[in-house]
Amino acid sequence: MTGSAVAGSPEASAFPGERPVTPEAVREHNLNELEYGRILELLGRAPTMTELGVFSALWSEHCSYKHSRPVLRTFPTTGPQVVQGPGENAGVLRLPGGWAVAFKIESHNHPSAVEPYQGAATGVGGILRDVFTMGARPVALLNSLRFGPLDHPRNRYLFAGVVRGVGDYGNCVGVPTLGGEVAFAPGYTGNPLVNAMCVGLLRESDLIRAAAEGVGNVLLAVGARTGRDGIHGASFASEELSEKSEARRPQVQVGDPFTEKLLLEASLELITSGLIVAIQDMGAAGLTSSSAEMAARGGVGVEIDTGLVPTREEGMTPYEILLSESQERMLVVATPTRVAEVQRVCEKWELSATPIGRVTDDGIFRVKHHGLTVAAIPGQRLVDDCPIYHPEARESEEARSRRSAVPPLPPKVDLQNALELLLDSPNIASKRWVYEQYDSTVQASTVLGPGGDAGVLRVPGTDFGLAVTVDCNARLVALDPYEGGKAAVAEAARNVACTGARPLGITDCLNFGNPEKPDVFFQFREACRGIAEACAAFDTPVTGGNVSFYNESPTGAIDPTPAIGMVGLLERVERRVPSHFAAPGDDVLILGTTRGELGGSAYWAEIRDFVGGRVPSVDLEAERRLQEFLVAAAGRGLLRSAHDAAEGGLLVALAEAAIGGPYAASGVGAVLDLERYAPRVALEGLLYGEDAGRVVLSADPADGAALAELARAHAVPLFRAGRTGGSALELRAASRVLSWDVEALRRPYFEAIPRRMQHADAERSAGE
Amino acid sequence: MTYRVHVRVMPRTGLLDPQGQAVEHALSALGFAEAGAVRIGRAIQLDLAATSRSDAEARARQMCDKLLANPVTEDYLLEVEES
Amino acid sequence: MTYRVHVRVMPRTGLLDPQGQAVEHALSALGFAEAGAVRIGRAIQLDLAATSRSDAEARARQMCDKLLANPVTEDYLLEVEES
Amino acid sequence: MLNVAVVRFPGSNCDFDTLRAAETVGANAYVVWHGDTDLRQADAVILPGGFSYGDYLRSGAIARFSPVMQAVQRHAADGGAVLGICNGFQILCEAHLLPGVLMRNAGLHFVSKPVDVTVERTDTPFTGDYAVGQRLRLPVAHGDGRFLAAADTLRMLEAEGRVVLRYVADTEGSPYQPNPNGSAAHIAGIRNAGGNVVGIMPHPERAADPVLGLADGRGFFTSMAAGKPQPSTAKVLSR
Ligand SMILES: Nc1ncnc2c1ncn2[C@@H]1O[C@H](COP(=O)(O)OP(=O)(O)O)[C@@H](O)[C@H]1O
Ligand SMILES: [Mg+2]
Repeated sequence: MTGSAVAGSPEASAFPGERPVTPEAVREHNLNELEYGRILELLGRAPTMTELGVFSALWSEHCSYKHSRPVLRTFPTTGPQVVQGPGENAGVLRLPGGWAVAFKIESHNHPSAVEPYQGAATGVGGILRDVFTMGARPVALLNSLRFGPLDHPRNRYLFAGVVRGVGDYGNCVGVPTLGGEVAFAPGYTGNPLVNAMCVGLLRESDLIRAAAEGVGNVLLAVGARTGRDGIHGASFASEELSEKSEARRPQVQVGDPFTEKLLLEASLELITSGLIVAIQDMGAAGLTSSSAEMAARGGVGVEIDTGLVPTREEGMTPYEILLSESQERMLVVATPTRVAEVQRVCEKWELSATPIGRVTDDGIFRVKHHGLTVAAIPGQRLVDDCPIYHPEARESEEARSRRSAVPPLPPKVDLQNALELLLDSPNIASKRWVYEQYDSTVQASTVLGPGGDAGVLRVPGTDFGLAVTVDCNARLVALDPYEGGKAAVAEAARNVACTGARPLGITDCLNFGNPEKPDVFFQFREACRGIAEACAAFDTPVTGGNVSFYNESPTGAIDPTPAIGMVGLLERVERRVPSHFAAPGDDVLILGTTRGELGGSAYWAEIRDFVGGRVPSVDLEAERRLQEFLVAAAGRGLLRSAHDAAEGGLLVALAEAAIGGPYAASGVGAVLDLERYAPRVALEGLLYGEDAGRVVLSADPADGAALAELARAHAVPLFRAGRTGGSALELRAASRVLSWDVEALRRPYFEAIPRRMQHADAERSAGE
Repeated sequence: MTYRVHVRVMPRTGLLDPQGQAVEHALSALGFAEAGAVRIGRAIQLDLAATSRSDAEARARQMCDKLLANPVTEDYLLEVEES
Repeated sequence: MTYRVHVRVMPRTGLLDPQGQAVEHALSALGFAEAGAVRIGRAIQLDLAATSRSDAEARARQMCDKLLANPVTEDYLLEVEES
Repeated sequence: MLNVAVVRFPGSNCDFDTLRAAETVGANAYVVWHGDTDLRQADAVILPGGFSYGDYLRSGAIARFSPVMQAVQRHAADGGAVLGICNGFQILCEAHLLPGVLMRNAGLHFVSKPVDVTVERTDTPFTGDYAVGQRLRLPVAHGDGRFLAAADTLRMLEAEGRVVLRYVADTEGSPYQPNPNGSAAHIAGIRNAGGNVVGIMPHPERAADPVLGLADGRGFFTSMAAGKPQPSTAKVLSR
């Protein structure tokens, strides 16, 4: 336990007109008895209302990680490629030639449940700021989304609003969205997930950390004015959604991407010109967390006069100013001699930069309002001394029994017709309806846009590029959190490697229910164990991330959804490998081992109405060899296409490769013979099983020998299944011939989501 | 009877209105410095068959509550005229 | 004196208004089949310092002509009230 | 060397891309700030894509009043080459350098995808390196791209041959539809009467490098650099 040092803190006064601090007020601030006791001990007196607000924000789950920190410590976070691990606004990995990549993912689930458009938009705004405050120029956005099923109008409304919000914000700022994922399952009805990821590029020498330093240095508020919006956002993010959340509605934050773009340019100019000491986004818990955290990192105190903060409305109290979550604001630290220059740069970008405080030597987080001290808290303890909890973890009986269950019902349709039904399910169907609303080509560096396994962008002026993806199959995590956690990392790494890129590191967004429930905490702990093991095996350290607990609604907890955002390095970007068959006459090859495992599969879910069974186990060593093979084969230019088998299994992967990219004039068929492939596996499992570690390749037949040799060297099973060509996907297996007209597959695949979303924008209330 | 309904849907006071802000700046740059407090919302106009003006208004109100205005971020104002 | 100006900027009649159409469709799906001829435009509200109501109106009209409405596709309607 | 001024408005976000594309054809490309009034001997001016002033009110409506636009007006009046790409096209319409308006997409959503267009005029400073009827694949990314003008204006544009780019008509029954926004007569780009001012919705600067998979847009920049076929009223670009 920290903080046994001298208790006690300088005096602070109540702000005139402020409520007294009563037990009820303490409860309303989501602070329990233990926590309030800690506050009394740490201050040596009762807190003022302003101070209570400050503690409530910083000791919320969102800021303090009080239920997750011990588990997060088990993640591997180091490696020669790591420039900046967890703890800063974003993680940073080293690239060739003095370049580095900063990236981070962040959730905005609860705001999006209340107001999908603004919730999603401000989520994108926040993650952009996290990246450009590191000195990195944002070059890619991704998003990971979950909603309840689309047959429910409210879910359609949320989905439509979120996608529009994500798009409008990123499009306006001018950062391409290169990928993401969307899935639909009943558990997300009432509690959608909106996770936004941003990737930025910087010169390693320009990296700036958010640590306030230098006693006497000046704190400046840069950007938008402070309004009453979002007050209590951080603690809002840390409670279950309920009727009561409705009452919090007026606190919705409104995004202004135009100001964000100006802030981005101004911030990068301030950083690269060396004018400032530190910079941080006023994100969750606004001015409070940004200033307290910057001070704690720098081992100094700060003094702020809230009376100097430019506000949007008259008469805002220090409490409101400290906790406001108005968007598009930055806190900047500069030496006194540079303040005027900082202001000049901001003015050029039509932004105001207002001195609001200074760095002090007494370690106190002090807030004044026109001279009256309204808060004075030992700064380090404010940030560090929130109690840490070790909740009980116990898997529920129900979860265990689901794993050993088998489908009670026969298939709805036969093996032949199941494919079309799967391609028509929104979870598998093309997400073109989504990513067409996102500008994916601005910045003129998009080498592979959305629609394939991972997005690829070039780094201008160099030979290399980056592959980016975000993945999680929550059904697997729900059934087996440990294997599901491993699988999420493995899928992300496989997606990156399919483009020819070497996986470098991850950021994670851990979306779970209420951690005080033992079965939820079990899911959390086990999923993290799986993630940690997979990251260690792949040498892809965790560079940061986000924990979002309390994703529950009146209908229960969500499926545990640890979204894994990954970045990979493509040494020669022109060697990038697309996901779809390129031309007729190529060899079709299957990489990996097929056991036909249907536990947790989309086939069982969609065709047999059953979510359960033992999920496929991920062989991390085999996965790693597979990735290395892909990177080597792509580097030698041996691959025409590579696509991993994920949801829907081998057959869906083959169909997707044949269907072609979202704007191909037509697909490319194939004639395949699987008679001698995995002969002991039943046809159902062969076609639709979801064993990990499998990839469908196409290659010039002339490269067949070289590929076979390379596969032997990497000890990766490689099976030559046939040739591309014709207008059908034709498959011989188990003494049967199955055949699908590729055109007939394209239609359900591309139309599934647009058909369901025809009039969704207007459906807000229909389902309420 | 047919009524014409005019609805003004405005961003709720206290919420940021970036659009209004930008237009206010532009107006002042164009020499209209005397304009302030600019807010921008949606104007919706529709025709409505109803038995009476009060009936028309009640229906229009329902439409606003259910669809035309976002109760989380917007307020609305109705006007009904005979047409 | 300060005046409050309300401007309604509407798509010119005859022009396709896909947004209005979408809302009309949604209204009818929600059971408001009696609503028709839905048009959607912009509502702009601003405060204006002026010496008289007619002066305020004249200035507001200039703002509309110059910036607030696009003469190619939009018509506007002004209301001025004392505030 | 050809001087190319790329105008940066607050909220422009294709300025860097446009600059880079112009540089790859050997132009001396530089940024001109929206508040400047000097185009610095520009031979050609490009208004890049983005969201000037957030596209608040109407796309291009506020940017049109930037001080730099007076210089652009003069440059255009003197017959100088002007290209507006996406938001730049919207600004040119709002500034009445080109007729018509760009309205909200008929589908009401922002649309980002590659589209197929045909080149209809090669006698502009930006299309001389293409052939009439040549089919290009270029990315679009816009929410307000539905070109619209009064009926007589549309007739005039057709009669005077001022449509520069047209979306390839929808492929019947295909899930992929080239006209992304429902614009009148599938118009994707037009020019002024003098032929020196061109506005287009697609983004050639995002399709000017083979590594990006699309390189059909490069011709806009090579044409500009070559100063090739000149409309009769335009001044000859210095080389
Ligand atoms: N929310 C989204 N935003 C952007 N692109 C998306 C989104 N959802 C899916 N995509 C894109 O659609 C393609 C298919 O995604 P997904 O179904 O997750 O495939 P996979 O299982 O191969 O990862 C990918 O290229 C992905 O980037
Ligand atoms: Mg994926």
